Amino acid sequence: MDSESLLKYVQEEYSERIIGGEMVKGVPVFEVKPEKWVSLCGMLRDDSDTMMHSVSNYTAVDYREKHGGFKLVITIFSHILNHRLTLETLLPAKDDEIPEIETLATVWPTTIWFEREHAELFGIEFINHPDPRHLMLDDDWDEGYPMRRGWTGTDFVVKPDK
Amino acid sequence: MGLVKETTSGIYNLLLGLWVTFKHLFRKPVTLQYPDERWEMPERSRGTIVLLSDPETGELNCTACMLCAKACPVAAITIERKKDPETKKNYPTLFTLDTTVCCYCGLCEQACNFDAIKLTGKYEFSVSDKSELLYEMDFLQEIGRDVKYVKKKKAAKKAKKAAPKKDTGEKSAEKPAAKTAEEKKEDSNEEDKAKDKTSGEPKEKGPEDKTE
Amino acid sequence: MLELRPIFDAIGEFLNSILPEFWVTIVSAFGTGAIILGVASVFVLFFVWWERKVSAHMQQRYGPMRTGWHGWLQTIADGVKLLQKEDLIPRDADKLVYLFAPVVCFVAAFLAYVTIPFGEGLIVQDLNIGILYIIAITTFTVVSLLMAGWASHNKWSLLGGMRSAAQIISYEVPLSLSLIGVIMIAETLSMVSIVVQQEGWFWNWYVFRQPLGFIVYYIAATAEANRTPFDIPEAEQELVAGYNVEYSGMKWAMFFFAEYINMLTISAIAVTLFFGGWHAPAPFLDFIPSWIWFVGKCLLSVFVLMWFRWTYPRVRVDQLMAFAWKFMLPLAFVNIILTGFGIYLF
Amino acid sequence: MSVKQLRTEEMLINMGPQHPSTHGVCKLVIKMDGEEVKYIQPHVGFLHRSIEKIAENRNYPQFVPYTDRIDYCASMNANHAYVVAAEKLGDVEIPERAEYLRVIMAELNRIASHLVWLATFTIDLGAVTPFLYAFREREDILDLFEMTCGQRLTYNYMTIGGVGWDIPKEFEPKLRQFLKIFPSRIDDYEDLLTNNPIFLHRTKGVGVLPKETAYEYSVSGPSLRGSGVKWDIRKAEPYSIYDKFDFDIPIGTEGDAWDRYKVRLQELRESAKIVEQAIDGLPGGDFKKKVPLTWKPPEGEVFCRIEAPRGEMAYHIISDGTPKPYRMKIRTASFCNLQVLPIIGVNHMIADLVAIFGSLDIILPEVDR
Repeated sequence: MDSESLLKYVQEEYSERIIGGEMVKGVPVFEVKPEKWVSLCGMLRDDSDTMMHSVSNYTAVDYREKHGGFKLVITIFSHILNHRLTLETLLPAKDDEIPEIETLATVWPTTIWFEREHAELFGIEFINHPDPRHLMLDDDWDEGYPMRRGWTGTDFVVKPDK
Repeated sequence: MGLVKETTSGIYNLLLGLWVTFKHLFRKPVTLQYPDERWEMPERSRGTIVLLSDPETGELNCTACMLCAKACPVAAITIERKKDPETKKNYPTLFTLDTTVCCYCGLCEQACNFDAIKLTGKYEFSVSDKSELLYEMDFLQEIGRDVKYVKKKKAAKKAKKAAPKKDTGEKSAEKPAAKTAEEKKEDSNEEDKAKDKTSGEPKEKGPEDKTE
Repeated sequence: MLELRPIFDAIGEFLNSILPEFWVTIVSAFGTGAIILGVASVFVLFFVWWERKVSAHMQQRYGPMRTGWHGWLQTIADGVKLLQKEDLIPRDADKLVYLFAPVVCFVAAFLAYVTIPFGEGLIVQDLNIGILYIIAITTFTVVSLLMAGWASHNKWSLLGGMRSAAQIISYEVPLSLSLIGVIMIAETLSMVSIVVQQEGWFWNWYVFRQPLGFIVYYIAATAEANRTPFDIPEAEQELVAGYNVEYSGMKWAMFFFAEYINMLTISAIAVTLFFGGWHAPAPFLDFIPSWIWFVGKCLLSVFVLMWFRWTYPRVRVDQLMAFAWKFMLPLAFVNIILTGFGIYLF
Repeated sequence: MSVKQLRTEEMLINMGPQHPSTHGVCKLVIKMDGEEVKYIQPHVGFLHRSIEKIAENRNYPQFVPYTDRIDYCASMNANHAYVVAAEKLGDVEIPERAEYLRVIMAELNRIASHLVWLATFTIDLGAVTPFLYAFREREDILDLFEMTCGQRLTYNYMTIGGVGWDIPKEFEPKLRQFLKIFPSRIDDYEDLLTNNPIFLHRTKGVGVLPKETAYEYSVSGPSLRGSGVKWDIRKAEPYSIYDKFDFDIPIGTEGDAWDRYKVRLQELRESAKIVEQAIDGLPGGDFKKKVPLTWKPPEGEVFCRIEAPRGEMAYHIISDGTPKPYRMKIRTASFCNLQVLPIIGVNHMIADLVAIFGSLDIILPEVDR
């Protein structure tokens, strides 16, 4: 399926689960309701017209200033049909709040490590995560969430501007 | 039958492997005996960073424009500058390169418009004390004296001018380092060594000349 | 000629003339022991250097080049370095066993040289059960490896020790059986007698009457000596270094020494039993001293072992076992049966 | 004591962080029943440098040297992934010569990277000699890189808007000579390994990665193709100018270590083919478009992926209109490929675990970033 028809197809088929969809640089991007996040992903995987077997990338973005929360962005694609799309969801959070969302590990096991990384670096809690340990940081890390904007840790030096 | 086939193909392939290694036994080794033989570093090698000086006056090319310091992704370069009241030109009073953080990316050389900073093919810069890796301006200038380079601007003109001067400068060794922009392929080690010696003397003289 | 036997005879006579018989025995025992030790040490030093050179040139490198001509002093320099190294003993190690493991390994490797004829008459003691003795004594290595693996109190070395026990005991069986063919033809267990029987042209060598036996012996012996492709007890990539992972300095060097000595041992046995021992391939070449022929053949065999090592990957432990029991053992039996038929027919 | 009363115990072993076969600093906590591995848990993060955080504090052109450090065996490809993404973000058109040079360098680096893989894989299996043969050829490629950009490992060659340096004039003859001898060198490797019975026994049927598992865990690159999936981003979503070249995608059938080995060896030949076509068709002209240090891409975000030697490497860059990225996510192949190790590695011997780890071609700085 080409991107245009994929955009239309998902918009029509899953209209109650998404907030909006648009074309960004040739790839369909959908804003998903956080509570429908996991179910939509599961459906896109199982739907024989989309067949989103694989995850290309899974990101968290700190948009607390701009949109008042964290965004999860997942790019999924199909090896067989050779198309991809991006799903976004906004998790509202202010300041030091820790937003929660259901884990995607039940849909694509590869997201286990991605979510472990997001959990420790961004401070997003994934409910029912099968392996909620730290991935990159020490087990006894207590300096907050390094990838959040404006984080300052003991060893962190922003490059001095000259 | 399968076993026989497997065994014969196995034996054949085992012998084939032996033949490959045996063949290599008589080939010439491809490695270098490092301290005795040395790799000739290519022109563009990105090793030790040096500050280049003008071959005629022996002064630094650097105008302390700060472009390199800004381009450096790891903030390894620190520059302080002053303005010469007579010529209205900027010159650096402090130029420090922290090679402990330097990643030899070459962005400073690309940013420089005045042929002041260059990454060279020198690679033996290990020291036993970490503090020695903080290169000061004088040191950077000193190790850059024998570096040949092509002027980005006015290259051809200068090269012609400097060519006759070069010989006299080297022989008399009175005038500081006549290492010109001339691009000659002088590869033999002995010549290089000779140059090191001759350039050694101007090293001390260079700053004196400047102050006078 | 350059035969060494007359020299030793002369020394013996000289000793007999100045000392009582009891003391002659003592002095000659220690003397031969020292000579064997010295000769073997020189061989080991040479093998280590040679292996480095062979591997280097097979890989288009130079190998050691800096100490002496083409680095021939490198092994000695390494030995001096190993002597100077701090001798570490792990805190939880079983100290006594830990200390004795390299000694046992070392001694077991050397004891085999009692019955190896280095040349015409150059043998410490021509035992009438020579082959049996060698088979018995070389198996001792496994005890030392197991001791080392167990006593180090390290999981990796324990795995290595266990592997070596399983491996060496398994390969002992086809190894012993492969030699039976030779014994059946020669009708003796004495090493000297077997060599004497192979006199004359090279087609008298037993390798031409026992090709299968030789192949089985050589493969099994490679496994016995822990050489690649059968070096699983010390597989660096899997077990870090296996049984000797906790050893350092001279203790480690003793294991190393024993490994290279074993390489010479298996080559010497192969030469003695299958390649006519000290005999020249043709009678007219007899003017070259017998010990040179023996050493030359041994070196060739050692080179082949090195060649194997720098060509092949390592087999897996279960495949190694399966190979021993399912392939080598039947082959050894087939060899015995064929030999029996051969003797019956001719 | 009867056999039933014999007590066996599983042994817990830390494999790494200092273990010769974990290719860097990866720790595998394994439970072993005798020689058999019953449970694997990878621990990563020993090399975590938070390059994504660094990216938020650097200008776009300044970040290129950091991409070198993500995958030090294939820095060119890491460069390529970043500059392609950044150019897509800022709609930068680059000269055609630069595209060709990029492809040449990227494919040469793919060869070099696969050679490093071949070297370490064979050494994992206990064969030392192919290691040095592979490094001998890699050395030739590194010489080419060094004469072009001055470095042998961290190239910083591709810049936003083109490439940093044009190739020197001695580059082409040397490259052609390399391409001439390279196929015979691959034949040498094949003679040494491919049908060697010991090698076959060590790799056939070891670490079988079924297609479905590969999909679920987003395995990419040669490891995926070894499982019989014809998926290569160079063909599926052609970036740069890969649609101009003629090459095949080798695939395996079983998905075992031997198939992954075969696929990579075949890719060596395919990459050499691409380099040959690219050097033949190399156009003249400019090689670089000046992009200032304070280059500001328009606000927006971009996700761009390329086929790196280890699989899919992708950059997700979010720009807020300033000279520094707002957020940069780097998706690396090893990060996903390593996740599959606990699945396909269990119920194998420890020696097989080493072989499987080697055959997946994990590189740790890429996992940790």
